[in-house]
Amino acid sequence: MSETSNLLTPHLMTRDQIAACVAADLEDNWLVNLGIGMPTLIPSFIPQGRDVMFHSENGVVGMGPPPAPGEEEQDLVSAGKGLVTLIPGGAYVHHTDSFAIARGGRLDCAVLGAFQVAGNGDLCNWRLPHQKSGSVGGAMDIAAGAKRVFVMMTHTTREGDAKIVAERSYPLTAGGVVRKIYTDMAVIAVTTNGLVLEAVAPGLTAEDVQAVTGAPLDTANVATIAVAA
Amino acid sequence: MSETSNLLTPHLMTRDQIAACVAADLEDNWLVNLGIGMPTLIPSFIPQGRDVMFHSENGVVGMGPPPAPGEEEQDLVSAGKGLVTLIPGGAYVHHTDSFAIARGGRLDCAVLGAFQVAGNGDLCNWRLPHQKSGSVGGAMDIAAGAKRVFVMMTHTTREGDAKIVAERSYPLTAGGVVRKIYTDMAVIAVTTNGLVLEAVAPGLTAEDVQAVTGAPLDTANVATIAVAA
Amino acid sequence: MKNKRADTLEDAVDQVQDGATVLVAGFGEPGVPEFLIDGVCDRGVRGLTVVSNNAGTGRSGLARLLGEGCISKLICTFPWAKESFVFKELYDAGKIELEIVPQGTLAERMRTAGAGLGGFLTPTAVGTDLAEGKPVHNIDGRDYVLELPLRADIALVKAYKVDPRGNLIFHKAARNFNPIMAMAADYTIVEAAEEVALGALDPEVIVTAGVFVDRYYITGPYAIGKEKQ
Amino acid sequence: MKNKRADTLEDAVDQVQDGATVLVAGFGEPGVPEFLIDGVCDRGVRGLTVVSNNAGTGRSGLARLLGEGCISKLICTFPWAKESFVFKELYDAGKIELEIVPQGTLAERMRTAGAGLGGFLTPTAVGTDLAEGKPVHNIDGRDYVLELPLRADIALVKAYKVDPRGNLIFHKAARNFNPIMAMAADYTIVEAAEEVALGALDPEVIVTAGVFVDRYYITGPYAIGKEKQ
Repeated sequence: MSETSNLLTPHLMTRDQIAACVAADLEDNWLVNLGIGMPTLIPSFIPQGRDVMFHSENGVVGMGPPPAPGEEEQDLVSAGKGLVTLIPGGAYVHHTDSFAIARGGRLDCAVLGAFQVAGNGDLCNWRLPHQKSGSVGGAMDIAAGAKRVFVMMTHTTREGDAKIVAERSYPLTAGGVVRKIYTDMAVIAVTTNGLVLEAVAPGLTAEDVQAVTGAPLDTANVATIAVAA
Repeated sequence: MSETSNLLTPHLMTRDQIAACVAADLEDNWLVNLGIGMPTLIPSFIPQGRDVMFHSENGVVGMGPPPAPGEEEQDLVSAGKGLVTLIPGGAYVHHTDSFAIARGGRLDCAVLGAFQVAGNGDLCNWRLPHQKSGSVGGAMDIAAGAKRVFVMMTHTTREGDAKIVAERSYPLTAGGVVRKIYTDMAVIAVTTNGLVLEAVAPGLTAEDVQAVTGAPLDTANVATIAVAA
Repeated sequence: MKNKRADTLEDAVDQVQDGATVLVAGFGEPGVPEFLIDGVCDRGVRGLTVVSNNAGTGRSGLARLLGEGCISKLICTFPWAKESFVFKELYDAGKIELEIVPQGTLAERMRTAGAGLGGFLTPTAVGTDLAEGKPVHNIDGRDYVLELPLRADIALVKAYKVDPRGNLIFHKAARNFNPIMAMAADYTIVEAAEEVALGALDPEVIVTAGVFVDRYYITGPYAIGKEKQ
Repeated sequence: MKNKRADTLEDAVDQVQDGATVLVAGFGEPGVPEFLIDGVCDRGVRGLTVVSNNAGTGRSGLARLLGEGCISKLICTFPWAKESFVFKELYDAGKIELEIVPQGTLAERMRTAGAGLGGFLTPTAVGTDLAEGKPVHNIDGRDYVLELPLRADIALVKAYKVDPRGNLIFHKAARNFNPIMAMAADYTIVEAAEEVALGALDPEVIVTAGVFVDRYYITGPYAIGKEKQ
């Protein structure tokens, strides 16, 4: 998918481009959990030769890409219920062992979607305020347990409202856990001194990003994201 | 071993005879944990055709008898560290799963040794009062978790003091758990109405047993134990 | 040896009574005991509390049990999925009670019950709606929510192979909640694709020891979803 | 892929520092990582807190580590056995601190650490000396002791086979504490009899997933006790 496919909003990155940004930051030898939705695009963008292992909370340690045609295995699914494979050296575990991995500090990183992220790293991704109920799945356990949480999401809601805010107004998933935010406009680090705008999408300025962000951004040192042609 | 081998105390049952008494009370389809020492004699006395399965807390579910010569397996030991075997349909589990079985109500019975048993079923078997420390092993977990605890022991200390007492004076292992006591003199049930003398060894009277017991015994209905010739 | 095999589906589920708490394993489609669910459905029981990660798919399996009005309360992590439309209809009509539990907490609450423990402290859900009213303990500077055991009357489990003692192995990611739910119920019923002879399962690879299994039913060749057979 | 294999014993244990808390697996002789213990001994470290079910046998292994004065505190379930005479000498001379923990509680405290939990409630040891000073909670009419996680710097583990990702299988009752201790340490070191190729271990039968293993050392043909090789 190329950038130009996004005709109406030419300066926003595609989902694949965001996934490539996240993938570039996943380090060699990390064990990573990917939330359902956008984060599932990440594995195809892991640089060649880098060993990133994926954990799926339904008991798959070493989740591989979707199966080749004819090799589908109905009992081997991801947390998002899509068919996947197991890498050589992967293992199956039951649900409590899987969450022992998640809560026990063995996940070097979790990449999750979000409805809202606050300046202090509060993550809100399980229920919208107007909903009576939500689908929590493993989000609260994984967010509380991973060594670092990355968020991957669109920068604003469809209505153009800021999803990155000074203080959360949505129901909490886990407090103060988000380390980095990857959106279609920018890469933002969550630090003890507040949000730091690290990079913007090509064609955007720091001011463009600040304008649709509900919390002050430190813009002292902003790079431009290098996207694939 | 016959009764007459016990020349000095002719009316006391041998360890094998006590083991046979306990074995007779272990029911078909029970899962049973045996404490170290005397209770390990029990398996040879399980009546033919009765399916009693043994659990050893070091992760053996379905412990079988000691191996035949030449078939010893150094990695297959009982809780008492003696070489054992695994029955067909047995399984190995790790220590937390093994204690999940023990505490989780899956043990129909545990047969343990004791220093002292009180009239309310208090079990004392891990430390003598004059000792600074003791070896608890799995005794507290098993005693607290088994559906019923049987005690197998000599009726008195070597000095002739009562081991069955009105109130315990020894350090507690688990409170109110003992259901039945098998000694070289008698079989005693622990009930909500106190201790009931169910049976005495051949040649002994209820009075003989009461005389060396530190708690009142209900002697309304006492049988004589049938021992093997 | 106790005969745990049920020759008909009707016999397999004959212990499921009105008002029972029933654990239903599976995550997505893998590992869902679809035959047993149909058996429960056919019994026409009412007022069940069902514990399941998902809220049913399409109109078969758990969705059928929901649709036929057998369930009065669902304990679940991820109820709001497109394919769970039967549940949504019941919920919107006020015909079913819903309790949302984080996935790792749900698994751990069942393990806690199975392991004979009284509760556990988890960092999951601290400060969120899902921890409301639950005691919080600070241990070494971190807050934890006290969660209580979730014990059930019945567990419905899907396995790959079973032996006459009820020892189980599973298939890939269909393992998920199955071994945990098998531990957590007073009465565990298994559907397995294949029965193997006693001793045919390597004791090193058994995932669920037969001591946790009360009854099993053989479904024939393994498949995901009954319609695929 | 990260190289977890240490070619020398010296390399295998090079992360063990003075004052570390070290988990030493095994129950009796099966499953004791004798090579690694010797490696730690040879490093000449001091002031270790060691967690082990037993207190050493004869003069080799853990007994050697004790005898050479490397250990300042032992956390243990069964210290008083005839074969643990080295420990007894140190204890009687006031040269070592001892903490007695019930066996199921010891295993569960380590699992709790490994699973990222903050504590658990157990019926074990209620009302006994070993629960002194610990909070008691009444849940549904039964008393439970609150026990805290036991996390360590290092775990020394003995496995049967290992693959390059560190996936482990064990051998019969030598499994015991090994999988639990592997979860509970910041740095887990394994001695295994045999290294197999990536993918050679069936993912269904792996007991400890490689994500818990940091380093392994191959000892050659499996044996109990080094002297037997």
